Amino acid sequence: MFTTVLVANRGEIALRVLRTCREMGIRTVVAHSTADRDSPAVRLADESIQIGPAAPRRSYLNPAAIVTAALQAGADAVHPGYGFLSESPEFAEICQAHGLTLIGPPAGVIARLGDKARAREFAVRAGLPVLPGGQGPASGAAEAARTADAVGYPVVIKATAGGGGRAMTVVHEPGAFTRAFDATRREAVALFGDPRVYVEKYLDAARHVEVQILADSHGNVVHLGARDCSVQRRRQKLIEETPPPNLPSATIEHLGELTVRAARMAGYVGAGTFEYVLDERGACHFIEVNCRLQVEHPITEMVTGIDLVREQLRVAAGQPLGYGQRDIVCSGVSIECRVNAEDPARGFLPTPGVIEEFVPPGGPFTRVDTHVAGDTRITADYDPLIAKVSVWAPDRAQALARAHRALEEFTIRGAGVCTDLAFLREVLAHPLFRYAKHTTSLVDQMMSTPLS
Amino acid sequence: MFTTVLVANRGEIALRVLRTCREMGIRTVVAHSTADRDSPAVRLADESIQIGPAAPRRSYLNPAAIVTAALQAGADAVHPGYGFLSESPEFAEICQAHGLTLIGPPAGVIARLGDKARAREFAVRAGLPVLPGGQGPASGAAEAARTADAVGYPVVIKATAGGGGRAMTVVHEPGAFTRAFDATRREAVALFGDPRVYVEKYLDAARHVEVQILADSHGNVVHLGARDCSVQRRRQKLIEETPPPNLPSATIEHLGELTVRAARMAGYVGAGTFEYVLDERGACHFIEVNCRLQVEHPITEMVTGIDLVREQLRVAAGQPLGYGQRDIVCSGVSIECRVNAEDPARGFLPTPGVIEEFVPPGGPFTRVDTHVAGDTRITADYDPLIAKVSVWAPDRAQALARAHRALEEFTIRGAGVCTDLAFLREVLAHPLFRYAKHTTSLVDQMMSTPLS
Amino acid sequence: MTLEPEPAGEREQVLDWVVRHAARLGDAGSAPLRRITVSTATVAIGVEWSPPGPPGAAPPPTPERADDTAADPGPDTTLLVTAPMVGTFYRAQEPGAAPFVEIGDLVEAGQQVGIIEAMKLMNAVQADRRGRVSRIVAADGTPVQYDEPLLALLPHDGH
Amino acid sequence: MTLEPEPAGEREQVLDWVVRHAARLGDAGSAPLRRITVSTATVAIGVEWSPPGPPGAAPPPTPERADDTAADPGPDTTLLVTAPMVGTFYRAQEPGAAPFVEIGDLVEAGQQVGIIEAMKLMNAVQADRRGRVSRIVAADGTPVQYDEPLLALLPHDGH
Repeated sequence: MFTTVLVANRGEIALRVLRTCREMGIRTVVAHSTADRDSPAVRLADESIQIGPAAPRRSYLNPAAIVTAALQAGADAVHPGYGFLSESPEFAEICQAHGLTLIGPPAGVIARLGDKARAREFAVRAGLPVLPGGQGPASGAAEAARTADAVGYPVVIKATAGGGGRAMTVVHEPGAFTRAFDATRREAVALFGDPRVYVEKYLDAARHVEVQILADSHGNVVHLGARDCSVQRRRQKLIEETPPPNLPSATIEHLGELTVRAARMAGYVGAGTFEYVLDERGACHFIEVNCRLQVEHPITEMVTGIDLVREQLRVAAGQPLGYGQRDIVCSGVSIECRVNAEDPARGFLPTPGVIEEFVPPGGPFTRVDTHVAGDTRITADYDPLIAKVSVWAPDRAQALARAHRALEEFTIRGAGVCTDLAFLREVLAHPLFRYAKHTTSLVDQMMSTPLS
Repeated sequence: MFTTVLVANRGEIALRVLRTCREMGIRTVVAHSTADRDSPAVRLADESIQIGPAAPRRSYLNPAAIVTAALQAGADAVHPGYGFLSESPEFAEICQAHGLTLIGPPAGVIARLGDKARAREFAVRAGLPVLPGGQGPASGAAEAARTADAVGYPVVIKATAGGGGRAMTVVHEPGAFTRAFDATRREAVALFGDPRVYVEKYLDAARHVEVQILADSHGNVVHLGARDCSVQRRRQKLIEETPPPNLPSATIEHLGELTVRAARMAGYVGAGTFEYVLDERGACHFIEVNCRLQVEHPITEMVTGIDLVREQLRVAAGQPLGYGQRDIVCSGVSIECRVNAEDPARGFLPTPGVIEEFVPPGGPFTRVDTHVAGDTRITADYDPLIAKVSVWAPDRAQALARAHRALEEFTIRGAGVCTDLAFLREVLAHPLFRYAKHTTSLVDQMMSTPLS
Repeated sequence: MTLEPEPAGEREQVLDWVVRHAARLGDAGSAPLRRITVSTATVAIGVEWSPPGPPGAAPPPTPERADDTAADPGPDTTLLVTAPMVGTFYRAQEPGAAPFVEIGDLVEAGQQVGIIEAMKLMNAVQADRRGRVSRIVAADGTPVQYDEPLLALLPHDGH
Repeated sequence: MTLEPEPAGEREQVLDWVVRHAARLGDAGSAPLRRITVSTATVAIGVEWSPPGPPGAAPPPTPERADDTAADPGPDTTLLVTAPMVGTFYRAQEPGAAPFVEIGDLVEAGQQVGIIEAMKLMNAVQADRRGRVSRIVAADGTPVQYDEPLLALLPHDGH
């Protein structure tokens, strides 16, 4: 096992990784920007190294700074968390070149699966169902438009290097195609330095379902069930749930088996997520792979009892998985709500500021992952995530009631700081959500109906 | 189900009960003293009623005030929590006489099992193993001394109306018996208004193990495994663990079955705990019954997934238990640490004061039950419990590491306030505890060895 | 101010403290002072200001009627008779009977001014000290909590 | 003071602010002021006082040597050259070579005063403005974090 792990992230996920390292007796070094100098992860770490200013480009997205810090601290491994450099094949290669183990899949796997067009080609070979679309990146607007015509509108134009819902444009009719194509290419260059885009059928009313896998370097791959992540705002998840409601367990099991087979074929090692959309008839289509820990991993931990970060560290250290597929029993229902510093009434605009009063919920089957305490500054430099509230219960009705109760007792107060707490409760109470008839369009539907 | 439940308690347990009521859609009224006017339970309740001054005798121990408040608020049930009036058969009768359901066993059952001498007689009839001792209360010092001689020293003299480790005297040799007998009688009169005492064999190096049961009014009784509560200071529990470590699962299962049979024979309804001591050879002896929810119930919830307060409410409302014995699967290991405002270096003397900074631990499989936030006053009027930190893990080693990590990240700061956080970590790290060779004398052993 | 028995000396000290500091405390809040709670022995002091907006059922800082002409010691010294227990407040011995006290009445220390009924037991509420009734705060037959104000008195130490 | 480019006007304003307020801030803490951090754009201001007890490796508020006789603008204006990145600080171009600067040297804005090595890349550290070296804070060959003080300069605006 590793002696020292450098945590190359911030916020709740830095704390999350640090906690498991602590429990495993691994020394932790937290690399942080000037803005996070006084964060709880820095306070709790065995050592901390300031790697740059608040701007991520010069700190959490700066491979040289992170690797230098890791070498300075004598770390033998780096945990990238989620976001930032967690899915950068270049960063994985740099770590390897400097004798550092990056906790995640091998660089080659990230490169292959992180490129959306290549991942789609791989999925076809691996026998995963995909949405109709072009074969690889479009060579030009005309060819892409022909693909769009062939699959039928609406379509989505996506950057092959994209992620996080950015550089993605939905086109509803042929007349708008060329302009959207050019705009997406420009955005792809600006955001990812890579102009390649591809075209795929777009599902208006879809459910977003993902399968969590764990794989070791000895060829063992298991899945830990599926999560429904259909409640999204601006293509970013707000509420996640496992198991996906209203989905036959045979469907989940089948999707799990398909995913395990594909992951094995890809030579996957570590924790990973295969994302799918389900159309109105319940048919699944592969979308992409996330080669890292997900924000929403706690709900999988709650139904399986498995510490995913622990398994990540174990397999990165070359140990075999601690669980075979038969050892993994998913019991009950778990729901995560993302509490963000943002204003739902103003298009979920982030509302940075200082949180003065902060009393998280507690009690039975309620887990809070947060880096916030009283007097914490939420800056505009980073994601506005304040806390993840995850609950577990034997069935969905109790889990919904518990989530509602937990959100209700959460006190967050600070000048200028808005949160989505009230909005999350509205989602939990929404009939479409209650009856599990919701799709990724739920939030838009709610926002287009004025609050009474 | 009930419409409105009055919570006749304070601190973390008031919040605990309120949370489940909320989740079940039951209106909550919190009865509180002037000292608890600004507590979170009062803030979160649908209604609150101030029932008296800080002194428990005139508030939480005042049946008239509580029943009047319940009637004023239109409550149909009263949840007594633990301590205070939770095991008072008189209070149970008063509630019944005023048309209020007391969430707990029937008054007659409390009367029969709450009296220690009568409970011992019952246990003998129910086939539970008991320690050698007198038949019922001692008629006088001479008879009691003969009992002591017969069972062999050391012996313990206990008030039949006793509880919480008070009015209990351990006698190591015959010369000290008469004086101890008289002192215990005086203490029993002073504390419980009842001079009756009885004599029982005392085990110096014993483990304290208890079985959690649930029973409904339809004759169904189940057990939810056992808890080890051997880590005690001044006969009060500090750390609890389930399942009891180093105890064969067949022993636990056998004890569970014996307990279920006895509870059924007693006509038990509700949640209850049968307490046992285990001698060095692993033989079990019945000690007493707690006719209420225990402080340490969260660890049973964590290994079974069952919300004990929910089941309490269901069976009190006349519904059948939601679980049969076969539905109850205990998985993994759970440990609770009681974080108290007290100074271990000064005999665990309570240290009241104002808590200024309070950052509870979070993260995977970590539950915190607390009524404290920043700027909470811990008064000398009540128990010094600040928070219960409960963790779960697949095995004991991981659970210990997790508990240690959670305690380590707990920040509690306030002028004059000491906590037992560091001492709890010392217990977790103690070799006797690590190897599960500890008995109820562990804390004394640790205190008699000066800290290095 | 409750009917909790306290050493007289301590009580006097605390009252003195409240009188001396009330005005200063009043200035500290944006709204008028609503309540000062002082518990002795444990020394818990609570100061509560009125919520902004129209005043509710809270006792006013000044008496509504100025018919107490004899040695009015000023509004700051208004004393409240509070509920010694949770229950139902009655102003009279039985339905239809005359109330124990009315506004303007002079009451002696220890004189009964009302009843709190709790679990069918009628508990006498007594004035803590001599004074003239300046306001009836709790209505007849209403449920009251522990320590809730029932009547306001203006202290009256003359003859 | 970092090498992060900033509009010159804003930087001047901020420096001016720090000079004017440093003394007052120093009085506010029970221990001597240790560090004032000012970030612009987001306007994050951090003020840090020394921990009580013997001073550690923190830069002293006054220069150790008073050999800078020309137009000393006072101790409050000491400027720090800080690490522009995490890495290893070297004072000379190569092992055995003369250091880029020594105490007492006058350096010009933009003049190289050291090297930060990160991942085998040698990055020049330059003085942000003209000044006389009053203290070497970071030792040769030591690992430094981002924004850690390397040298102290006394501003020198004369000829």
